[in-house]
Amino acid sequence: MNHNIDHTAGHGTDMPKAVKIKKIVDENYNTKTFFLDTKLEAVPGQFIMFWIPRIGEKPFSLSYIGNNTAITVQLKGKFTKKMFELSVDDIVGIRGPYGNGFTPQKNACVIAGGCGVIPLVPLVEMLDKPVVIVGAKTADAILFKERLNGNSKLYVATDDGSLGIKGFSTDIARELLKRKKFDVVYTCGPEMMMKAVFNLTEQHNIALQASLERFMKCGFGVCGQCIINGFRVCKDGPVFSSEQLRQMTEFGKFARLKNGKKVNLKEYYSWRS
Amino acid sequence: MNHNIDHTAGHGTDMPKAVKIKKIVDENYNTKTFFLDTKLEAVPGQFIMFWIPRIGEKPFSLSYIGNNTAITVQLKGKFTKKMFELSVDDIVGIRGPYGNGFTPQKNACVIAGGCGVIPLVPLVEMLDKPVVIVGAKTADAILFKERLNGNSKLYVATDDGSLGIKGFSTDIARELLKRKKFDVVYTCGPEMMMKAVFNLTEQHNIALQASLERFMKCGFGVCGQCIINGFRVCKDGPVFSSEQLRQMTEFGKFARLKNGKKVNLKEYYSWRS
Amino acid sequence: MSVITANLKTTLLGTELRNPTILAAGFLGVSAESLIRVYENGAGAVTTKSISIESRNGHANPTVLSFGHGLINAVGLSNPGIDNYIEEIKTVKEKKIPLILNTIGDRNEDFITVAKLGEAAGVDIIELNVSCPNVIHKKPYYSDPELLSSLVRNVKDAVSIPVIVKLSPNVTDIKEIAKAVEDAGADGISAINTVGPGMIINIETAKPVMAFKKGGLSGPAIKPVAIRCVYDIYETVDIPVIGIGGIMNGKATVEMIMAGASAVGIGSAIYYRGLDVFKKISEELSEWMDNNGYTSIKQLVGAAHES
Amino acid sequence: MSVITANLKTTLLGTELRNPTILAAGFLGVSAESLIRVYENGAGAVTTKSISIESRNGHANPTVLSFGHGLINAVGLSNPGIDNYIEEIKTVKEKKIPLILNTIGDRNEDFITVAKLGEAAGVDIIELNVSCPNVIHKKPYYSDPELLSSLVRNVKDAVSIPVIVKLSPNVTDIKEIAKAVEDAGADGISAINTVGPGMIINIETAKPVMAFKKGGLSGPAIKPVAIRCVYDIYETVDIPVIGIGGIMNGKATVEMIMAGASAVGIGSAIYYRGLDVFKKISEELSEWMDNNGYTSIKQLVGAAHES
Ligand SMILES: Cc1cc2nc3c(=O)[nH]c(=O)nc-3n(C[C@H](O)[C@H](O)[C@H](O)COP(=O)(O)OP(=O)(O)OC[C@H]3O[C@@H](n4cnc5c(N)ncnc54)[C@H](O)[C@@H]3O)c2cc1C
Ligand SMILES: Cc1cc2nc3c(=O)[nH]c(=O)nc-3n(C[C@H](O)[C@H](O)[C@H](O)COP(=O)(O)OP(=O)(O)OC[C@H]3O[C@@H](n4cnc5c(N)ncnc54)[C@H](O)[C@@H]3O)c2cc1C
Ligand SMILES: Cc1cc2nc3c(=O)[nH]c(=O)nc-3n(C[C@H](O)[C@H](O)[C@H](O)COP(=O)(O)O)c2cc1C
Ligand SMILES: Cc1cc2nc3c(=O)[nH]c(=O)nc-3n(C[C@H](O)[C@H](O)[C@H](O)COP(=O)(O)O)c2cc1C
Ligand code: FES
Ligand code: FES
Repeated sequence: MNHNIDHTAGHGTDMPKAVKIKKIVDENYNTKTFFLDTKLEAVPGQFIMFWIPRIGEKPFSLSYIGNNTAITVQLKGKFTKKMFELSVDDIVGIRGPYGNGFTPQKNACVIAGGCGVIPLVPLVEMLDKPVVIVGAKTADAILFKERLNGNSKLYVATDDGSLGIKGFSTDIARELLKRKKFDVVYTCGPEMMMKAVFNLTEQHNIALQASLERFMKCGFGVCGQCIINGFRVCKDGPVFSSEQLRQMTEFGKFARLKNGKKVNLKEYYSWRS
Repeated sequence: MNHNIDHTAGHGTDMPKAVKIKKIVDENYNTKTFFLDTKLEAVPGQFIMFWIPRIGEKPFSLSYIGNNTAITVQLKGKFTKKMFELSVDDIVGIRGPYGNGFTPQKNACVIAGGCGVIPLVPLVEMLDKPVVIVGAKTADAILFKERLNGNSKLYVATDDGSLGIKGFSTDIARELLKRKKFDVVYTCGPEMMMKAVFNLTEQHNIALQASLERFMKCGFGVCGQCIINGFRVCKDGPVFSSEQLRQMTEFGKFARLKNGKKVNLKEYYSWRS
Repeated sequence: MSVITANLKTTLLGTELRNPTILAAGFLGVSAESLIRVYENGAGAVTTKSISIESRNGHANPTVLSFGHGLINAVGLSNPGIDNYIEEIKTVKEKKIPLILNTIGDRNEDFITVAKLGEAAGVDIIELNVSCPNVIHKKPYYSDPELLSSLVRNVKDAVSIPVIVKLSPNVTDIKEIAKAVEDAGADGISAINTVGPGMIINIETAKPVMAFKKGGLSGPAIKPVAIRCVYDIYETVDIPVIGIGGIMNGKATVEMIMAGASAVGIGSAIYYRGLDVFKKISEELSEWMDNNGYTSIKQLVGAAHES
Repeated sequence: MSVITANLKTTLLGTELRNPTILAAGFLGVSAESLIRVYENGAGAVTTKSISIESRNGHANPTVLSFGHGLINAVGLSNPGIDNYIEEIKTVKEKKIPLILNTIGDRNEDFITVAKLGEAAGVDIIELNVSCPNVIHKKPYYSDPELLSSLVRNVKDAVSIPVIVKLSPNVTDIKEIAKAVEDAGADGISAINTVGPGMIINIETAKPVMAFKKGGLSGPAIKPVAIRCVYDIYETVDIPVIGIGGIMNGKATVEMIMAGASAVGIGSAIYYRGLDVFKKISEELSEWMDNNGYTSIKQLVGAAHES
């Protein structure tokens, strides 16, 4: 028996760890960032499971990594509503970080849609002068403009033209990829948008890293809830390569409800509301 | 989760580990040494629990440590009889090493009685020119004469005078301690002999390290079976200091049967026969 | 080492398995492709999640956590219902993968319906998961030998493929249950389902962590209980046993088979050692058998029992 | 940190404890001096080994092993019999150490005799260990509420010191048992005894390792089961509960008390953290309470239950 280690703790403890909410920042009308009183070793694209006692637990990407640990949350439904009722000093539980995260590479283009920008900001900050394309409904809805502007060339698209071009981020990407050769594209956003980005990168023969989303339970690859074709989003992803995406007949088409039933994305998104 | 360690093994596994008997040496008419196909990190005076499947499990001191791992066993009763029926290549189970062992010091006198020599030989080999006194019934019964002779000055006492002086090892010790100042005395043997040695070292104000014996169950300090006064022979011992021995009103007087009943040493020794 | 390479092939109730490792129910059993991936990673057979007639949403999150010595789960038997699952079964069977359909229900008829549809879709074996507490009678199936016997008899009458019953360790006398199950005509037994249940309380918030508060324990912590149950069952019945619970490596597999299992179910090990744990365990098993002079699984089955 | 230092004092059935850690039965309980040493190492109270009328030798070795996630034991309730143990009790009580006498028997009368002699010798509390399987009726006490009720009533009639019952987790419904015990007049409940039993097979020799083949599990592996049992019992009865099972540190102590325990039993932690684990746990408990704004044990008891 080695007396230097804690023999009683066991291994691989994936249990919500209590953390205090240190600071809450309103990013816009429906988005808040929760800074947590903890330090996690993580890479951009990884996520944590965020637990509110007796309420529930859901996955959220890390929006700040390093000296700060934070998640940024868009108000969508039941659980995020409860999150928005949380105050500084409240105690919640987190476990993780989980998933693989993005692999930073040179000469990159980052394409974000809506709250898909969240896992991408820490990546952008880490990349060497990437080109960043952000799309959102309105100028207000664009998250982390300053952080994105820092070391990258930033293109913006809004549905209403209130900032940047009027249109989708994919409209900008389509033009840009014609003119400029990138070694890698990173994307996160609505799945239909990512599907469009995938079609573009396939056409231009560029490596893609896309961060997918599915309803999760365990978060560590055993329950099978988050499956997309044979891949576990929580463990094999959430970031997938072009090669993996090619094998995913369900990508952009189907997802599974909490009971495991395979439905089209529209039904999947409406189920929880 | 750290993927470099075995997350499934758990900690502090004290379970008989299968080992092959590599060699069996007849030391004398009623004593055999069992060399085991394993390497243990151990110090002289530590013991292992030796398991024969479906037969039982008992503690035995290591008689060889380092490149060889061996125990040396005197035929006494039911369990040692079964041990004597074992052959080379048989598989048995061992766990340990357990207990504290001796602390080697300079200018030492080692006093052994009968099979008490067993845990003391590896110690003698480690000490710097110790004086060794061995007592046994007959010349035949003296174990490990060569190993003891190696780097030490050896005195022998036999009950019948067939080797060395006729008398007890304590007779030699009594004379020697008068003439020569030692910094430490090590002893193992029949408890009455050790009690006599303790009286001598107390009289001469010399630090004693005595290896005691009690019936054991767990071997790692939880069950309380091997208790002598407040001390656990398996965990706090088997080697005890003069200071500890002074607190032991039961030393040389009482021991506990398997059911925990405190009896005098005579009844204790006759219980198992 | 030795030049012989042990043969891991084994036959379970007429189904040939390339090795004795079986994916346990509730792990990655949501989709056909996920079951196929497990098979590609070395499993000898795979088990579906527990399937009922109607779809079930299961419990709220957290549903699956790990506590350092195993997993704790209260997934709540979420499943899409047999009608939505038929396609998954067919897709798995197109690949000729040995498949066990794990079934749940509130009444005998529920199990029968699911089992019949499963049989028609091509599954090899029906597993009755009777550890589900919501049943018509007050007493749950798993601890009531009579209730259980009637269930087994009814399902056996309804299908012609083998039927096995998955037992809970959380009973006073598992031998009594095993005997009842055999007498009622079951073709095999799988054991064990999760232990406890257990509970974890987060002390900073003074709240149970699982949404359902309690959850069953699996993984390394429960292996000794699983070994004992399988040992007891093997002493009591003659039908084959699938040994499940805390199997993490080749040696644990040997231990379980020596206790009396004809094949082993593996679940939580995926958490500790990855999806390819089936391949790893098969290799470890084969290596151990080579080094210890065993050439077939049969030689190991029940070897720890006094002859 | 905070300047307040939490008060660990607590009262258990009229006995004042300096802290809520109690040595669990079967650990180091062979001799008075060994119990005294445990007390000197920080325990709030100590429990004897299980004592019967006649002496018992218990099972052959191996009797106590560790399997990596806890201990497994089949000591077999070895003890010198109450007559030989009276001296030990008196020696402990001379030091005014809070002492629980754990009793076993085959019939109600056995428990009564031991309890009365213990009371006369000065013990503070009688604990009935009913997990012992050898009893007059076919069904053991621990799983039969009626048998258990009669035992509790009989012992309560015979002694005037508090009587608590130690429950086994290996039953289908521990709430039912707890209720029966309370209704019969027990003053408290301790839970849990060991889980399983379990079995370990040495695969190289194909033999169960324990001489008794099976053994009960304790230590970290069983904590979630213990927490759940205490939580369930607390929901069911109003008498105080001693929470036992897998308590390794201050945080686990908090968890157990929040589940509903008024004090905690500690055994296997001695293996993992040494004899002074009682001191260590008390310090950790006190520090945690300070940091989290609790000033007394009472505030923690049952805190995890919905109000
Ligand atoms: C790996 C991963 C990382 C994630 N990171 C973040 C993050 O950084 N920030 C964040 O806000 N959320 C993130 N999510 C999504 C998050 O976990 C929740 O699913 C989401 O917040 C909705 O929760 P809810 O309970 O409030 O809404 P629900 O009550 O579940 O749903 C309400 C409405 O929102 C819509 N909706 C729900 N989830 C999604 C979705 N994922 N995409 C599109 N529409 C949806 C539904 O159509 C529904 O109408 C992530 C998910 C995954 C799997
Ligand atoms: C820490 C420790 C180290 C030990 N090291 C060794 C060792 O290196 N070699 C070795 O041979 N034994 C050693 N022993 C003793 C050993 O564990 C057994 O107790 C002993 O071998 C007798 O076992 P048995 O079952 O054959 O005899 P039993 O059936 O138990 O007894 C048979 C007869 O032997 C006598 N007897 C039994 N044990 C002892 C004893 N310890 N001292 C004196 N008489 C006794 C009894 O009086 C009885 O008449 C050690 C014990 C301890 C606690
Ligand atoms: C997350 C999870 C889900 C489970 N779901 C089911 C299930 O649906 N049906 C079932 O019979 N057993 C289920 N079980 C029990 C397992 O099949 C298995 O009996 C148990 O986990 C012990 O094996 P293990 O230690 O290898 O995990 C589940 C276990 C876990 C951990
Ligand atoms: C070696 C050993 C001996 C035990 N002996 C007894 C006993 O005699 N009577 C009893 O009621 N419980 C006995 N138990 C059970 C413990 O008192 C306790 O309930 C169990 O070990 C769980 O607590 P832990 O995890 O802190 O060890 C024993 C446990 C062990 C490991
Ligand atoms: S959430 Fe369980 S496998 Fe991904
Ligand atoms: S043998 Fe168990 S305490 Fe020493």
